[in-house]
Amino acid sequence: MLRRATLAALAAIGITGAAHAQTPARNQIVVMREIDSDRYDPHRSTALAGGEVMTMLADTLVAMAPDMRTIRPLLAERWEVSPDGLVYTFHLRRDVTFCDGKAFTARDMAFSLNRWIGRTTPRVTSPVAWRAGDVKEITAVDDHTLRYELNRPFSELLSQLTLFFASAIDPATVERLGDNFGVQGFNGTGPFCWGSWTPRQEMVLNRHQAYRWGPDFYTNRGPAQVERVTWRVIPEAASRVAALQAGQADITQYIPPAFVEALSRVPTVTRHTQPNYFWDVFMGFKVDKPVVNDIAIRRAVHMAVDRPALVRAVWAGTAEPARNIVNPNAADFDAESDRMVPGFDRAAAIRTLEEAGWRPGPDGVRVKDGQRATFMTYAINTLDNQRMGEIIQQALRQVGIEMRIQLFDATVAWGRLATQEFDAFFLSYPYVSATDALNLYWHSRNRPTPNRMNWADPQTDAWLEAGRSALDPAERARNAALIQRQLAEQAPWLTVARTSLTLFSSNRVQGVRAHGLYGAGLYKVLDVRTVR
Amino acid sequence: MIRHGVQRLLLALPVLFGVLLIGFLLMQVVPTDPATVRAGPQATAEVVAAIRTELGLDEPVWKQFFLYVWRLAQGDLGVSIINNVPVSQELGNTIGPTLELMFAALVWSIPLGIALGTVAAYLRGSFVDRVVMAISVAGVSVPVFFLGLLLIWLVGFQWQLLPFTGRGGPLWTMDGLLAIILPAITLGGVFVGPVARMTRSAVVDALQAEHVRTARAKGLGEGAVVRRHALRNALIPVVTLIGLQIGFLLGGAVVTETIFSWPGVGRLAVGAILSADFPMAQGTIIVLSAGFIIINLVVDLLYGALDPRVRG
Amino acid sequence: MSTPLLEIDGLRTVFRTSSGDVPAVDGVSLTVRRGQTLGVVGESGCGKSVLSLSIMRLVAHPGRIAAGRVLLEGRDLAALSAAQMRAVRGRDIAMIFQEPMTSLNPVHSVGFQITEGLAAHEPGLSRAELRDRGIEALRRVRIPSPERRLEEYPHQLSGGMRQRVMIAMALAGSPKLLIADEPTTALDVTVQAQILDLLRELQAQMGMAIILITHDLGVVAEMADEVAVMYAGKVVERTDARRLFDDPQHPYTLGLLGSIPRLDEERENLLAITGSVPPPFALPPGCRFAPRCPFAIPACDAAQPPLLEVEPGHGAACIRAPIEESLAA
Amino acid sequence: MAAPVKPSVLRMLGRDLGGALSLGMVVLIVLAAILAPWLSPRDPYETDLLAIMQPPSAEYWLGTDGQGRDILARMLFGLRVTLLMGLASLLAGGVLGALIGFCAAFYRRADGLLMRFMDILLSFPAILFGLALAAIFGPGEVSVVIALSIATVPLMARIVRGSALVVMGLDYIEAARAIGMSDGRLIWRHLAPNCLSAIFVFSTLRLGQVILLGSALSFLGLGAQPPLAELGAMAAQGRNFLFIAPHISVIPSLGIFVIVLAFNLLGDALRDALDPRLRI
Repeated sequence: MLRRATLAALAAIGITGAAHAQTPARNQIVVMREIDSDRYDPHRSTALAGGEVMTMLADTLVAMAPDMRTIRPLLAERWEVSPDGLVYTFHLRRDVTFCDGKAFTARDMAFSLNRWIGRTTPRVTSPVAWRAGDVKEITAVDDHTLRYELNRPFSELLSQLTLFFASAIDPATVERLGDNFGVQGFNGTGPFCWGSWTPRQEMVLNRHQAYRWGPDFYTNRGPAQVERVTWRVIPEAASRVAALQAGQADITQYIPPAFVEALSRVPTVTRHTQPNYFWDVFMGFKVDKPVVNDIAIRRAVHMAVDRPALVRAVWAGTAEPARNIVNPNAADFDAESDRMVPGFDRAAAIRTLEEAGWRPGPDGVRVKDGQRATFMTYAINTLDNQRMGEIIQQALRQVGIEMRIQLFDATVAWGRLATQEFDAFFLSYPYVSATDALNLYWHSRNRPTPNRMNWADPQTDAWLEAGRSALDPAERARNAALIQRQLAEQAPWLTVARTSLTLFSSNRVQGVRAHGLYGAGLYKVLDVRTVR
Repeated sequence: MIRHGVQRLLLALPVLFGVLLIGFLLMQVVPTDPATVRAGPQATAEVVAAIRTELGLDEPVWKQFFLYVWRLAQGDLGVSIINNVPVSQELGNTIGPTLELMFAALVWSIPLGIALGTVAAYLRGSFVDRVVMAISVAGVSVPVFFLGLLLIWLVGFQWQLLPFTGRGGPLWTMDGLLAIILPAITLGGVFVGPVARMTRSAVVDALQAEHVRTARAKGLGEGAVVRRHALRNALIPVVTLIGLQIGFLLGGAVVTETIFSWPGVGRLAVGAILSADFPMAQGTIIVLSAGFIIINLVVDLLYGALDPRVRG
Repeated sequence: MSTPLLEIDGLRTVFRTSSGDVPAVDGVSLTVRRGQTLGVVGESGCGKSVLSLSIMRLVAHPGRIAAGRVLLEGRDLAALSAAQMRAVRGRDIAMIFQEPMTSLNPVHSVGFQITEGLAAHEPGLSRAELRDRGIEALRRVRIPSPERRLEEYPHQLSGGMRQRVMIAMALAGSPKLLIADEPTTALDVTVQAQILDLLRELQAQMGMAIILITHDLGVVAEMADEVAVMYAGKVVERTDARRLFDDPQHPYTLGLLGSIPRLDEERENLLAITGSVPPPFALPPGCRFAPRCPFAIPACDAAQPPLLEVEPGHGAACIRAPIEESLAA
Repeated sequence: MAAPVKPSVLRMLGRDLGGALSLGMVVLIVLAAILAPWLSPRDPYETDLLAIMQPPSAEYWLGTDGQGRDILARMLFGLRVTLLMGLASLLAGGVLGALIGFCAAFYRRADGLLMRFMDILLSFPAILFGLALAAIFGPGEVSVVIALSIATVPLMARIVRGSALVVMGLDYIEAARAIGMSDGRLIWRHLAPNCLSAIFVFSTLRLGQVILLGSALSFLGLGAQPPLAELGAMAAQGRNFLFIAPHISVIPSLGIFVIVLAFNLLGDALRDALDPRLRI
């Protein structure tokens, strides 16, 4: 009833159109998002909020096609891999320049990749250096040839090299700005150049006029059609929805699920979806902290939360409820482990707790050996996290577990999530395959971040290593399956939802295509142009 | 006049000092160590120590304070922990929009409030008076965000009349003007009530003054009597009270800026506090307080201009 | 001496209260002749100030004129429109008040306040002409260096100066009638005399009539040609100044006179007035002075005595008048 | 000297329509807050995932919020939190402010210093205290209460000092001192009762303002934290669904408006009844 009325209202508005001013200028687009990044340095920032801007500011050796499988040339026009899978030789384009006009060389690329893996001075340690594989050496053979040598084969290297962490940046600018690289300026080879940044408000990018080397899945390979892209932070979901409808902004992927269906029916707005998209929302437990170190508690949490109902309430049809850690559509997904993950069964949850010795306390919270069943959860302050948190909190209260929640502004949250102050946390993350996902979170080497679960299991590490360096895909899948089953049984995290990428654009712009690499909806925006 | 000004200025100094001190102490008791925050989660102890020295955090507190005031006097408010941008630069970017918003809110609400209050005072006890007083007590009681949300919902969303996210540009452009209307109505809306209330009671008092009777005995028209002899005198207390209410307006500005994504100091302050950017938070608080003091000073001077007894 | 300048006939001014209309001025009739001074005397609260405000039609809400006529050169002021009445104020009738500090607006300069009324009545005057008129007005009231004073503010002036400014302001429009409501009460004695001298002098110069409202019989003796004595909203005795002092006919007047210490005469039974003025909402049915009157007889409580001529040109509202005869009787 | 709050005040309030109405409203609000557990149709934290964002209906009188919680229940319990926060800050700030005000009026030598200090406090708008304290202690109800208490101190001090000074000028204080009455006793017996009506009127009006400020801080995310039912925080949460289900934020906002309005009207009526000359 309510929904129908809302739809009617939204549709009516759409028909009358957004007549009033404040439309962005011609050839300029405004992209809205919910949060800002703390900085824009590809090697010091892992947030989507950073990545979505950096994919425009910088390029990588290779590009990921929208099917999320095919690797296409970008800065490298071609490459060879040695038969043992250890040496990659990239032949770089000769016409590439940085935003400041300087020519781009293999030395710049080598510097950037070495900086990623912490082999430059001053040393920068990217939290995701492991994504580069077990690197022996990255060197520039000549101005246009790059040699990437591994100690062990890494089956996923090319996919990893499409991510913004592997971006090419200008060594001179890095040296000049020091700590302020990506804060006060940037110099890359991307289709757009750093204009100005007002943290938590606006990031302005200007067209890179010399850009001609866009990936071949774009009709226009450069320069970009629009002269300026303004990334505007609008924390209020409702304001983003309205601004899009009113034509005050052009594109956003941050539309709360509750609005997606209604907004899709507004004629002045176009919806773009990307089916090849793996971005999961989960709740992780620090397995070495009191209360949540008890497998009974963790399994009880799984059984207490009605994930399908929760996902329906929070994501309103734009996400699927999850069970296993890995999306069933992703490579190396293990169906058996999906069945092993405990599902919603409140009675079973209570039984599990009782059997483990957690007895109801005077205030309804269970107690075991003088320890109350209470734990602290940290998360970024977003609407979804707020709502999910409150629903889980209530669900746990009904089985006698107290969950406290502390939400942090995005700029602080990453710092707080790197500490050991909390017991559980909500995050969401993108991945390309099961091996990718498992490597990210479960290797003991990746503690304290991104392995915030403090999961340190030699067996897991061994399986991960084996899978990573396997040259045979079946061998890789077998190892991945073993880890998935282990985690299903141990329940160190609760996968809540599998989100989908939905991008909305106003009819003022055309040529929008949802991409979704590492969650970034827009990628290079080369084909986007304004029609008014 | 000049003496009065200098006197007020001298009186404002200890207040300003107090503001600085409180602002400084507030940040001293913050449980989070700025150096650790700035160094980032992966920093080694040496890096943290180096940053501590760089920030002067190893000095005794009193020395840190004077260091701080000294830097402040040179316009150096420190550097944001989040993005290393000088706080003064960020404040420079945001102070304009905030002043713009305050101006746009005051430019209609004060005249309207004064007009309503004067009419109510003149027609004291009448139906008009009751209506004005009802409006003003409602104005004093309404949460800023309620007014803002209603305007966004109805004017912005349902009727699609005006934009309500962000600043459209400088005020002299069409976009800038349109974008400021709803925020200015919101912020000004909660100010009309108090101004009308204060004006009414001041004008009621002034109307009873004997010089008003003198003015009437001179054969002046009612308009001139009310304007020159009641309102003109009532403005003296009204201006003072409006000055005192500016703090109230600042609070409203913080909420208004947040609701309308207005890129001002208030929104910067909330953002800085939520992201534990202490130098930025400190800077915004000092600037907002200093602004408050300056406004009060201006009001004091205006008081002098309005009241010849003070001038002499 | 055809028509008198001002003729008040049966003026009744009431105040609306929660217990009905209360009269402050109750059926007062008076005449003022051109160039002459009428003194109105009475204790505070007797309605003399309300009377003066009623003439100007400046009685504030909740008061209003309920009955009677105020004829200025035959024109009924009570029947004028608000705009017509404004034209009368300041030009035909001007007024000065008791408290020169509060009666001047502290936020406007002396010059502005003096010329403001002129500008209202003669819109054609230029700035320079207004200034000249202002200077002239100040000079008339003997204020030294008027050019400079014009720029000053009331708080910069002494009490006497302020009252001179008030007078200058009132006389700037050359009125035919000046109502002076206790013009010297707030001033100290030496200044009082100066102001009274000034008023007399100006009256002679400009030929205006004055209604002098005061509680001070000394001032009346010095200034007035005719005197009306008011008690509880009514005129109880009316005659010329000489006769009032020589031959008072109303017991209240006697009382007032008695309360002036006299050096030339020893009086055994000094007629001091006991009790206090009855509040306007609790007036006795008969003679309003009866409860305090040493000569009261039962008949006094029966009906209000009308103002009757005891002799030509001398009226008194007392059934026992003339007093000497009744005392003798 | 009897306390000036006598039954006659109630009678006077009763005679004034606005006063009677506002008194009735305040009584209803307070009763609703006290009786929340008994009045509430269901648990304010219970989420019904099958009934999210429901408009007001026979089952949910005020509808449900984004998590399927009953808004009526949350309003009733939120009223408690909102009122308690207001009362706590008024009490803490008021007591301290009154003490400072008495001291300033009584010990004239301390007056200048104390009042200058109060001026400095006044230079910090309340919302800035809220921001600063949220930075120090982290966002939460405690920060808000402390901030609003501090902001109330100088106001109360000024009011009390003003009323106390009037009494201090009277002869009998000198007389009482002369007969050797102790300072504390003098303040308690003579100064305090005379300031009571001013304190009473100020407190009523201030309670409205404090609630308004507190809800604004909660709305900004610096006060009460979700899922705690607090009206400002509820309005903030509902803001996200403003265009889909406006009642989620409009109802709590309206609630705050009504509460503050009731206290402001009552304060005005009290002032008119107790002392029309008070300028608060």
